[in-house]
Amino acid sequence: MNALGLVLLIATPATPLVMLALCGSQARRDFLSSCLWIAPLPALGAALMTIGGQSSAFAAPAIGYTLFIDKVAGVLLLVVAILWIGAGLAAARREARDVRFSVCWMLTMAGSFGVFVAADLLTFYLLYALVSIPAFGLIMRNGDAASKRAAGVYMAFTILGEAFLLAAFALLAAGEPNGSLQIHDVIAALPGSPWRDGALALIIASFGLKIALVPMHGWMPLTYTAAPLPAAAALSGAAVKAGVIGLIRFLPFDTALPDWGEALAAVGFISAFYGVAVGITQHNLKTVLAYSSISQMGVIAAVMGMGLASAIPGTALDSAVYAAHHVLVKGALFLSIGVAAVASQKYRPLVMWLSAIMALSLAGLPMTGGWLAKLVVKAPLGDGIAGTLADLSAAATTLLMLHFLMLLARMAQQSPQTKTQVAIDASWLALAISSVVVPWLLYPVVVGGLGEALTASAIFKSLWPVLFGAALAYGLRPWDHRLLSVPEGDIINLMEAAFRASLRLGETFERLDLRLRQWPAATISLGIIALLLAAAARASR
Amino acid sequence: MTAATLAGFIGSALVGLGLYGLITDPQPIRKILGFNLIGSGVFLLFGIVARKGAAAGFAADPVPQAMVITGIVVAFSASALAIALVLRLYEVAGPVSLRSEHTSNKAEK
Amino acid sequence: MSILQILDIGLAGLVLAVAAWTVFARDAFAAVVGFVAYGLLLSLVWVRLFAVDVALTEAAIGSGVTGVLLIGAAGRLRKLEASGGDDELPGASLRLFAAALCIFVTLVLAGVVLSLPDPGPTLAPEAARHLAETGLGNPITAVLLSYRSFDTMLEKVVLVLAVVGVWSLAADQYWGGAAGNPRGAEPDGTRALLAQVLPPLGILIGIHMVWVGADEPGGAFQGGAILAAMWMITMMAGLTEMPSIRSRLLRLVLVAGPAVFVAVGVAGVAFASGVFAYPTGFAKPLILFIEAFMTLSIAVTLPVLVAGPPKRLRQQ
Amino acid sequence: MNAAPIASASTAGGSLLWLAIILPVVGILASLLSGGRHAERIALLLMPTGFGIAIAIAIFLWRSGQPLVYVIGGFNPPLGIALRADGFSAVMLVTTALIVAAAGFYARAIFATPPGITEARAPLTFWILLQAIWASLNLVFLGGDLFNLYVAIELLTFAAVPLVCLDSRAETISAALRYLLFALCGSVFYLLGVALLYGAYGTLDIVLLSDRVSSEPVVWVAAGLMTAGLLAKTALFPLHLWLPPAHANAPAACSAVLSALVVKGSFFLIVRLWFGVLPNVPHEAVSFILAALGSAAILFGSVLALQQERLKLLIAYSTVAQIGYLFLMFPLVQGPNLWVAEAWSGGIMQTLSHAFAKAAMFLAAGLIAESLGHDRIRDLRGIGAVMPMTLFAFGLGGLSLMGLPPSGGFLAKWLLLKASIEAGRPIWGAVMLSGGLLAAGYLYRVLAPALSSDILHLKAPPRRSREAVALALALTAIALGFAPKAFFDFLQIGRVAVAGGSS
Repeated sequence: MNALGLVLLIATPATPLVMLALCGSQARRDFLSSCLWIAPLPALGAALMTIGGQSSAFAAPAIGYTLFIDKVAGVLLLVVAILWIGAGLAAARREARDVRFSVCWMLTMAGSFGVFVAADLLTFYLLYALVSIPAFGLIMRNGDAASKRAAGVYMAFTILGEAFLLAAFALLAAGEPNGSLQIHDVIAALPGSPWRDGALALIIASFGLKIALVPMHGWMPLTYTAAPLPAAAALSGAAVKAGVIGLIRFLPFDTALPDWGEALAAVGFISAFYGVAVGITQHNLKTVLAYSSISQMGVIAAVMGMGLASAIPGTALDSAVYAAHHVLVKGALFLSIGVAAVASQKYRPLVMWLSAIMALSLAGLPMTGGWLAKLVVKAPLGDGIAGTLADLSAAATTLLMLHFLMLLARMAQQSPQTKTQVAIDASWLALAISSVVVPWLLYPVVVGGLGEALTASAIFKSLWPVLFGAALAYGLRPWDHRLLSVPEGDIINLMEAAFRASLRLGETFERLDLRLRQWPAATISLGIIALLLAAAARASR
Repeated sequence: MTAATLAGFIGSALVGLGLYGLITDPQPIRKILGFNLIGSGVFLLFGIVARKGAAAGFAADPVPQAMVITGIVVAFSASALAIALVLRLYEVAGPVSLRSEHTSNKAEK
Repeated sequence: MSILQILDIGLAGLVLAVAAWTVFARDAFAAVVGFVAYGLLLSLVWVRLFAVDVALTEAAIGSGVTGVLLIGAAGRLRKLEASGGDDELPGASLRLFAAALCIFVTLVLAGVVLSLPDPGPTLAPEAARHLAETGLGNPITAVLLSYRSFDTMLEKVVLVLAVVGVWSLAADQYWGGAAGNPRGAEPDGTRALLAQVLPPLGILIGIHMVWVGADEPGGAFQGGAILAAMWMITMMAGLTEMPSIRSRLLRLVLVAGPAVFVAVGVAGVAFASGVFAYPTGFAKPLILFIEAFMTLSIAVTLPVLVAGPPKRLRQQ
Repeated sequence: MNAAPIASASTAGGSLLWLAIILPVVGILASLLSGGRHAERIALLLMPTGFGIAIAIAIFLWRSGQPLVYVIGGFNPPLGIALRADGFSAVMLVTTALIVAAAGFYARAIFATPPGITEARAPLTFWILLQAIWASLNLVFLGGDLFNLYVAIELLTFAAVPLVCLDSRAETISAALRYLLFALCGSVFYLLGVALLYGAYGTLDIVLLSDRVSSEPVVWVAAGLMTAGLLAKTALFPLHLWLPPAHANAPAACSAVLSALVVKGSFFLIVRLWFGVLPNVPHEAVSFILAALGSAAILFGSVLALQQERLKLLIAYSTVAQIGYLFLMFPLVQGPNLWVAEAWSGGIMQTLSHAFAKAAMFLAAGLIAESLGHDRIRDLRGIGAVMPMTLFAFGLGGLSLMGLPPSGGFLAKWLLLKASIEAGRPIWGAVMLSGGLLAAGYLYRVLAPALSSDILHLKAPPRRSREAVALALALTAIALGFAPKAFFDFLQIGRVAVAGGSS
């Protein structure tokens, strides 16, 4: 550890907050918008140092906040920082005029970086709340009824997730015999903890909610559809990874837990296919990408589940690399929607081709970043049923991505011819190119040589799911418009109805309260409580 | 039965009576009476405690007696404030009782 | 069973009967009158408990001044009640339940009280042991003004707060005015005569009570209450009237008791062993000094509380 | 059992204890005597001094690590009265000094004597009674004698009630009357218990009593009566009839003090009773009842807060709910277990953070009501754009209520949650978590529309300094979330080990 590493580590989550504080006064509003893309730079630096072999730790014992960064976090932090820069550039022009938006952006960013470097439970919880809650303001940006609804639903899920997580952390902390709150210690103690199962259930529930595992996925399509594009890019690419790092950090991969692992994998695969199944019925580009995120996050959950089931070494890093690929691609694809809508005739092929590469990269098209990512998770998934399911999910993703590309092409053709917006173009282009390049740069450093993966048979093996998916897409074309029309967020509508029904309980409570607050009732309660307490004191012996 | 035991009974019964009045009487002034009855019952209990503590040539323990004197003055102050509130309430709002909730939850300014 | 015991039981029955009357009487005014009678009977019970100081306090304040306060209020409320109101009793089942609860509470209390040790633990010997230090003869005065003088001082502050609270219920336009009827509003022969004869006597008795309170039953509370009663009588007769609440003198008298108490108490830091301690040998004179001011304050505070918030602007 | 040595002699720094009480008492008397504008000046002058005394007490306590004691008049208990300060009292003293001063500073705009008038009713009453609340709370936190504490809670009631109806509207007078009568019921129950304890043990000194009491009928009945009486004054569900109308209709500065501090006074005494007077009386079942009532309070208060249409009523019902949290510490603070210290710290942290957060929220709500002329929640759309600082203060307070980090409310919840798990009673932890969810619900009802981009016109913009007061209180609630370990050590000073189940 050296001084620079330490400074960068602290600066990673602190820079957005400090910059925000500096912009406190109205006069520096313009500065605030450039902060959107400057603030991620220390995180980028810290990530690069870590990937280069440097790990850092920081502790502020007086207030109990501790940070550390390792390779797993470094990989994710690197791409997340790049995405925040790109999305920040995209947001700086238009969205940042709204101060509330910029403030929420900076807070979400601080949390998004922070969760990767938090070393203890309380720091993690704080930063996790930061990446989750202020995002409300990003979703609300448009201010219409749909975004209000989406923001409300998002908030409900987020707060529920926070409650689950707090309970999980309390169980983790209680299970650590020495009173340490370091994530490292509590997870080491977890397999032997009396509250192991409760803690694992709550961890999976809270982070599963964040990465939108079925059936806790309904908020995601609503949210991404309602948010402005740069916000959707940042949320889908970066903020969601808080859930991924959560699972990576808090699942005890060193101990084989077959039941929990297989359960998680099952939920993961269900999500992977469910996301595609509903996604292909959607006609809004943002919604389609949101369902693709549900599907991709399902695959990551499946990878971690299989790793957990048999304590496969390296699962954490493998999942991180897989997730890292999703960060840039998904972020850039969201921005593609905006770019394609305004791209002039001249640029349209570029937009379409780059988008196609990124989309199929998600499906694991050979020689793309997604292909590398899928190579990495081969180990945890194995060749058994999980491996087959993973291949099938790649095929399904191909199907969904072709659906997306078709919609994108259709939109680009229908959109009126206007001049391109340069800012969007540049940031999008940079992001898109890095989504292609970065995995290739990262792979040799983090994983090692490609060697046998580059043989023809291996490449074909990874190609068939894509071909199969493409064939499927072709086959399904005639039914394109006859598919069921599923409302975005599917089961969220049922949940909302149930929630509204439960609100009626409040009136019952109100009537009861009015009765209890009558004078005779209250004084009688006083007498009864006195006697009850006396009786209880007697009974306590 | 000594006077102290008897006073203990009276005290307990006064608390019960006062409590009943406090619970059921709808008029605020009657509630104040009920409160005073409970209060005097409690003071009587202090009284028998004092009486049982007769020692050192004193017919009763002086400490609880002093407490009762303090308590009587406090109870008087409480009654005075409560009466003033009742009268002011009548002035402002006309006859009211505490039984019905005076302001509904949804009342708006 | 001795005669005394029979009398005791008779007295107990009477007290309870009158107490029940105050709870169950139909008319609020009748209930209040019952309460005054109840207070007087209760002071007899206190005498039987050998607590003469308490009996005097109960008669003077618990029954007397509280009685004037309640009767006055009940009278005014009776005038207003003609306009109606929702004074219905709660339902029969609720009353039955309340009655059962109250009887149960009574039984529990009685059971516990009877189980108290007899002779019980006592601080009487402790109080007696330190009595010489105070130079007083009445241990209750010693408790009130020496051992636990902190309580007594704070209780004086309670009175001050009650005055502030009562005054705060004035209508804004009458702030600075006075409570009660203006002088001479209700000329009344007998009252006026009574008001001329009684006060000199009462003042003497009151002062005497404070003075002997050092050694015998009596003290600032009882004496102050008698002085207060005298003032109230002259006010009712229209001979004197409530001063304006903004009167500097009135306020000075109101706070004099607690202020002197605090001042002497704090002076204990410099001149004695600590706060609220008296210098050796000076305890009695200092206590009498405090009591004098306390009496004055009580004599004014009680009528001010009875009179209620200012209701008119005082003619200058 | 009784680990702490029984201190019955005045300790170093003990003189500060009586000073903390006498100073505001002198202020009350001087204010009444000099009247008019002087009352305000005296109050505002004494507040920094009082804060200094509270801090000094904390410093002495921290240095010695033992409770501070002062024996009044040189008469040792049981005959005399002692004042004692432990860690809990010290933090409450400081909190009280801060919040009272904040409320006073905030109220200067409303309770200034109008020019051209020598004295006005509401200002004089307010400034005197604010000092009275301060004096009586200090006495509550320091009193070492149960009868002395009776006088303290009566003082507190007398100070609090008239503040409710300073504006002389029928509904506030009715609320004040209910409050007074119910509080008087509570005090008389408390006094009844005091009589029984004296009859049984011949002393009312807390430390002496704790040595003498044993688990026997008179103690059960006395404890039941005293606890119930204090619960009535704390407005724990279902004894909350008086709280919503009183707290919601009082002037904002008064509501802040009432909700933040006054209900905590009687809560403090319940803690004193069970952990100071009765540490050797097992009370698992009692704790269970208290925690069950607390849970019901959380559920009821929160759901009713969700139903309210007025902002101040919403906050008042939120107080009903938050009071419930305080009682969840009872089943966890028993026995010689490791988690006891955590639960104790958590309970105190909840008391403190709620005090600051709630005071901030009431002050902010008061500013909103003044600037808009109403406090209907449905008409608050866009308030965030026109009163950002006020809404920020409100939101930060809400953050602490929800138990989100970083805030004192979060730390309190975390400690209590952890203790509930370690104690093998996760049910109380679950209650806390669901309470947090409901709190998020009712705060969302206010914050989401407030943050919308609708255009709202103010009748008059709020004064910056008053907004700053609300914000400062809210920031304090947040800052508590960064409390270092030393702070929790401080809270343990003077805590008595409590008998009870080792399960």
